[in-house]
Amino acid sequence: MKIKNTFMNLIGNNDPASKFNRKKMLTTLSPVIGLVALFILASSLSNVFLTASNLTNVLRQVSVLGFAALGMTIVIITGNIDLSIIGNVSMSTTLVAVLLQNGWDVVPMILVVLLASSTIGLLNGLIISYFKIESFVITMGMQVVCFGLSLFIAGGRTVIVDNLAPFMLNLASNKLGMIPVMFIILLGFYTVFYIFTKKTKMGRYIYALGGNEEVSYVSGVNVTIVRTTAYILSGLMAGVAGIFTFSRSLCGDPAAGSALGMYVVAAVVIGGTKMSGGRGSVLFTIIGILIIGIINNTLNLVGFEYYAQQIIQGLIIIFAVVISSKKRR
Amino acid sequence: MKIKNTFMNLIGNNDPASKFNRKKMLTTLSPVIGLVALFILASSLSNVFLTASNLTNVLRQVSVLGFAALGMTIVIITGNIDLSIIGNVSMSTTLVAVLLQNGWDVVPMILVVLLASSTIGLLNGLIISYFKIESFVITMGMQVVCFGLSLFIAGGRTVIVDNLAPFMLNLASNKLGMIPVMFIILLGFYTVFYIFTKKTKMGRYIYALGGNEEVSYVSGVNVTIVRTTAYILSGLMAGVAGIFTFSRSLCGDPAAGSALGMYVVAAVVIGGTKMSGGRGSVLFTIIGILIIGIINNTLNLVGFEYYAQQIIQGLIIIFAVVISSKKRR
Amino acid sequence: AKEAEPTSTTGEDFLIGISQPFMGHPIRQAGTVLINAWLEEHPDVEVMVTDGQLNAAKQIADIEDMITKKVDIILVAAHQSPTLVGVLREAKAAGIPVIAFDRTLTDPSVQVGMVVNDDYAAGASAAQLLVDKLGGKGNIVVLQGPAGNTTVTLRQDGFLSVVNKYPDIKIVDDQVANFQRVQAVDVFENILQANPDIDGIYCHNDEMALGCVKVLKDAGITDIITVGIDGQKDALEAIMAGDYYGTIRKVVEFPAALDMALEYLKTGKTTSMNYLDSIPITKENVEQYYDPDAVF
Amino acid sequence: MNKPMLQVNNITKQFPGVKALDRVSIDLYEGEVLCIAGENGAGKSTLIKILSGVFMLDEGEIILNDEKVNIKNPLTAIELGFSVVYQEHRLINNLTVAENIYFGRFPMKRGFVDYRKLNDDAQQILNRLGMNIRASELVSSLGSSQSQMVEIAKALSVGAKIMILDEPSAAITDSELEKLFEIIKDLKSEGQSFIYISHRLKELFEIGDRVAVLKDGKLVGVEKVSDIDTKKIISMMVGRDLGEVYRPKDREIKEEVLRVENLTNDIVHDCSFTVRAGEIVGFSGLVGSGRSELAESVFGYRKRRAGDIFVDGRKVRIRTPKDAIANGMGFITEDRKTTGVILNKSVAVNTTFAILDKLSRAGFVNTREEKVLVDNYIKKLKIKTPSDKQEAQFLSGGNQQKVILAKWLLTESKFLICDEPTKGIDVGTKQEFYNILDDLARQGIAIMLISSELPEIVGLSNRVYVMQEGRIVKELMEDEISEETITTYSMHEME
Ligand SMILES: Nc1ncnc2c1ncn2[C@@H]1O[C@H](COP(=O)(O)OP(=O)(O)OP(=O)(O)O)[C@@H](O)[C@H]1O
Ligand SMILES: Nc1ncnc2c1ncn2[C@@H]1O[C@H](COP(=O)(O)OP(=O)(O)OP(=O)(O)O)[C@@H](O)[C@H]1O
Ligand SMILES: [Mg+2]
Ligand SMILES: [Mg+2]
Repeated sequence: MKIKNTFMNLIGNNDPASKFNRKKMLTTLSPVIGLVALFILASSLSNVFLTASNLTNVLRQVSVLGFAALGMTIVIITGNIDLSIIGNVSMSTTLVAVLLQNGWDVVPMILVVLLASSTIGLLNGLIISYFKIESFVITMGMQVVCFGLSLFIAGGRTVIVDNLAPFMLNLASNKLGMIPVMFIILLGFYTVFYIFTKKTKMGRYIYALGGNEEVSYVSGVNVTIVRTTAYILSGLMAGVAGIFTFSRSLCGDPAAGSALGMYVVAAVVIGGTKMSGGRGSVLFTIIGILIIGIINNTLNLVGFEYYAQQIIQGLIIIFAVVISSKKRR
Repeated sequence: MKIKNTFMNLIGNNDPASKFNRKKMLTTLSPVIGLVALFILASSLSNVFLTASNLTNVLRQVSVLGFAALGMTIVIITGNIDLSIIGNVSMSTTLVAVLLQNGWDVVPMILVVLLASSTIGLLNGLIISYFKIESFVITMGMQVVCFGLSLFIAGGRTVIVDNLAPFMLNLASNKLGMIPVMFIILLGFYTVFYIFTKKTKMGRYIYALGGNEEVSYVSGVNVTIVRTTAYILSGLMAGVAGIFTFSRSLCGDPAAGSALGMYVVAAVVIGGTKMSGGRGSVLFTIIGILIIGIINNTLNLVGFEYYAQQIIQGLIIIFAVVISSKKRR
Repeated sequence: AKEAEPTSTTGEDFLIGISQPFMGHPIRQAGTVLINAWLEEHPDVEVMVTDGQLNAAKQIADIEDMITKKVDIILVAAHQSPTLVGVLREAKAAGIPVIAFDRTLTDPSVQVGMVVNDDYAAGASAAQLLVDKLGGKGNIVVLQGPAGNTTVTLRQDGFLSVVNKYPDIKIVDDQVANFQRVQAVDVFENILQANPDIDGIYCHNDEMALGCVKVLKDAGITDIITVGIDGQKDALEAIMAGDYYGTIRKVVEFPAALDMALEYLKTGKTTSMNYLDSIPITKENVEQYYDPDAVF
Repeated sequence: MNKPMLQVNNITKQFPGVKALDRVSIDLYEGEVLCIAGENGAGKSTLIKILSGVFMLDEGEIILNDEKVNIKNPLTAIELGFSVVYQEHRLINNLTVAENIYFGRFPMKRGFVDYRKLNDDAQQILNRLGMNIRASELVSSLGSSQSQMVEIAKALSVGAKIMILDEPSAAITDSELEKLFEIIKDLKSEGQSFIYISHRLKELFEIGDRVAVLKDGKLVGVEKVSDIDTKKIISMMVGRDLGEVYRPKDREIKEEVLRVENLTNDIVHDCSFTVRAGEIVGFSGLVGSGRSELAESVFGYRKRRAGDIFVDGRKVRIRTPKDAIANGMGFITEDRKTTGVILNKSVAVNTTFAILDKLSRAGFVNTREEKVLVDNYIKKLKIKTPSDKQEAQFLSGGNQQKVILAKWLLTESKFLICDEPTKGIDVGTKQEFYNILDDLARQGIAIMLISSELPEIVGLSNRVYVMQEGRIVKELMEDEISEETITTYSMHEME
């Protein structure tokens, strides 16, 4: 009972007694069930899948996506969307490369990158709040702006860095046992954000904004600040994702973010967060990124024809979303 | 006065007497104002812009986008989104090429292509309605599936057609005076869809679905049929867009649709249709596609640096959306 | 950039349209640098450069815009060659000459000249380089560029035309990494899991090859031969360092293409219709091609 | 009571096409309950929203404790000491009851929300209101009356100097209201002031000190409650006398139209009942007794686990509202916003939405015919709107409700379910609606009437079913129906 309670708390339900919750638990758990099913499928399709080194691989590969999806989850919980993330990741990646190339130290470099990426978030939040427009096209426009900026920063080419500090050199490859350090850092971020969204005042306002903006407003909450906070966090995470993207390839590719493409939103929704806002949990986004990571890993391991890979990937995403949703009526 | 009345009817407002409507007219008209402003800007930036041949160009360049955006408008009015369109356009384009290559006549080819593209819409509609899930990720997954299918159909490479029927050969280049026939066909489609959405029962249901799905359901409307109709129409228009994409390049590029990318949604929103559903008009999407077409055309004519082009393009999209929205509170 | 007069009135001022398929690749940026340098020396010429953003429709529109702007000549590197047939015929009909650079055109009748790299030959050379090093047998992996892309098709076909002649060469995996280094890292890590006994890698470009090289280095694997195409500067550096086996040199078509254009505009003729050579570069000859100040 | 704490001077508010308030001046004294009455669209909610910072006033001034204040947004209003229960439901569905009650004022401990204190405090308020729900429950699992009570709890918990209640009693029953009034009286004696809006005039006399009457945006007058009676208020509101509200019930009751047997699901248990042609059957019970859920289950809007439905003696399959409508049913739903009106569609579109089949030829809507029908109902139900093209969201709450009535009356169903049909509707229109219902019954329509307003049930019903916790516990025949009997059976403890 104690364990169940803790679990129910984890999934954001503080009321374990009621009948509704068993049903709710099941629907909240469905992403986990999907993950397990995919896990079994993957191991039966490829005997390499379950090897330790492959699993390490998967964890490393999902990390960048994980940072981006964390920010996206926060924004989606507010009932908005942030398509600028992938542009922002590109911009941050090239900025990392250019700063390092120009001999900056790691710490000031990180600070400047995060400042720049958060500024993009700040702008998103302010424009959307001030003009009261839908976030989709605004952040889409911002994505294009960011791509332009990253081409500008990189001077149109992949930026190569000559004398890399060991810290940056090993950031992606370091491991703690079998677990990549990147992934541990990712889990750290998720934990902090989880506590932030569930236990702090601002976190609750973020949920409330997605639930009913009007009520937040008439209850005296400054919705502009809440929304902008969410976007700043999302920008910040795009910056972190950019730093790790750099650490994976050790160069600044101005199109780096486009590899994330649609996976960011897909991971969030597969994790059970509703795009209509107000519902979901950052923790479950981890499930979402793992599902996506395993799909891509397995498709590579099994080595289907490329067109078949696309078809299978699309179908599995559809399937995963279907599983992680429940009937409303 | 007569003219004004007709106009008010056009934008769906039959009550010119009240003061309220003048304000409403202004906000509805803001995309038009945006278009005019852009027009003036473009002609001042480039003396070529206002030449007849350039305007013909722009009309031809926006047509494919126009077909895709028409379908998207209908879906967005229902409060959903259809990201599969760009995959569907790719699929349709390659299908046109492969069928013609295999010696099919134009009419049966068109029928089969439209059938295939509508089937994608049908599947979208049914999956979303049956499982009651958000359309974003489902249609995103379907986009990937369609892209896989188009690679499959094309055999992974651009399909070249040897002996093209004159009809297909001239479809894109034919003109009526200065107006490309493509664009006239586009206007025809917009007119039909405008009448359909504004005057028919199903059109009302489509708007109502976006306004409040529960009310539709309680009032005895089969919401599955309404939503699926919208998606079938969207798929159909993707097929038409595919046929015209082929006619523009006369070969089947399996990635053809990706050119539309984010422009489809942007055009719809710039035209004033709200992504929250229930509001907007297909007619104004024409303004949206023209704005996008003029931006791209002018950027080429003026010849900024490529990175500046991206930045400017993103900023103008943001600006256009800001203009075409109004403050809610 | 300032706008030029639509037509040259004095017969001295020229406007050259350059239709690039994409600007986000190092070779395109190198082109820009070389174009700008050339323009310094030719004050009577202006250029209109467009960015096809990796999509066919955008490139068609770009060329249409060049036609309406009445450029004097069009230089084009096709994103998807077949898609440009129609619009280039229109250019021809409008009296605008066309020169192909970097990539061949599907319908050569529209062009007055070309300065292109032969992607088919590059693929074949890369294959030969790899096969020779492997002694005609072994397991190889291929990383492709974006599916459906013409360059990809040619580099793949050229490659297969050689490899298919060697029955002991086995392609154990063939995946898409979209010409991107970051994606190649992910994809190749996975491939390496499933195929521990790889002998060689063929990548459609250096960017992806360098991604693979990084993965191999991280994994401490030294006995896998990596081959790519392009010969960009950091690829040559990796070859010198011994991390990367070899690549096929791709030549930036500028200023050659511009010279040819100007020649045509002034004389109505072009002197040569040449393929640039596909030269293999390995540790043996890398010094010869490495230039620390190169733009590419 | 010498100096008013709040003075509203000459306030004017213009909406496009409507002058919602026209130079209105009202005072509020410390420790008093000021009631505001007026027809639908008279401007009551607009006045409140100006005080609470949702709308900005066009002209006039607000003076609070001798100081002119500029209430530019809800936060200012809250800081100035206003707390409001709005007419439309305003809760955040995805948060818990406790979080909603203390929204914007969470108790904190070491930088984090102190959930223990939050839940305990909220539970105390709920208990004080006699509400049988847990503070940690999600609001989305509440019925609409329960969430209304939570809103009241939220406003009460603020302990604001001025509490404004805009139709808090719509769709809650007398026993809950009693609790609310007790609390108001307590707080009043501590010096708190109230502005109270209701269309149930009886309440004004129970709780109010003074009554202000608005008509068409103008103040008609302010009277001490002790100086006037219902009749006077009505004539101030409507401008004329209404006469008898309810007609005699001598309807001719014919064959059975609807029979429900053993209907069961998560909320409703084993319910059986019948409704006959020409009969109005009332359903009564406390908040949460499951009346709405029963209606929804009959109509196919809510899933049934067991039970049969017979229409005209034939067993029918009803799985969706569409099936119900095909079998001649109509359903005036309880919740305006979620199942009632399409807020961003016009009055006309909303009104004819359920009869588009009849109104179209070859798929095209006959707009000429539509306009005739809509205008007719705008007149008949006195829907206050600048035109039939006005979007529903710009109508006052009561006028939205009238649109819903019109929509379902137009369907000419042979069996009509009315769930709180007069919620938020002014007395004049209520009477008109009662007459329409009576006419329908006399034409042989069978009517199921759910209402929390007991006089309505008593005044209209031929029979009454009383519900408790999802079960029908008593059927009252016409001669047994009275407010006392209904209350007794609603409250009676089941063993
Ligand atoms: N946002 C708005 N835009 C336009 N008109 C409005 C708006 N809000 C209210 N109105 C109009 O102002 C008038 C007064 O509305 P208000 O909501 O104050 O009425 P009310 O007295 O509260 O009525 P009810 O008893 O029905 O709640 C109505 O005619 C209404 O149509
Ligand atoms: N959407 C829902 N999900 C879960 N439970 C619900 C839902 N709606 C209502 N309930 C439960 O159903 C019961 C009855 O709800 P409700 O208050 O609507 O009853 P009612 O008799 O119709 O009363 P009223 O008409 O006064 O609202 C309550 O216990 C409530 O918690
Ligand atoms: Mg009101
Ligand atoms: Mg009810």
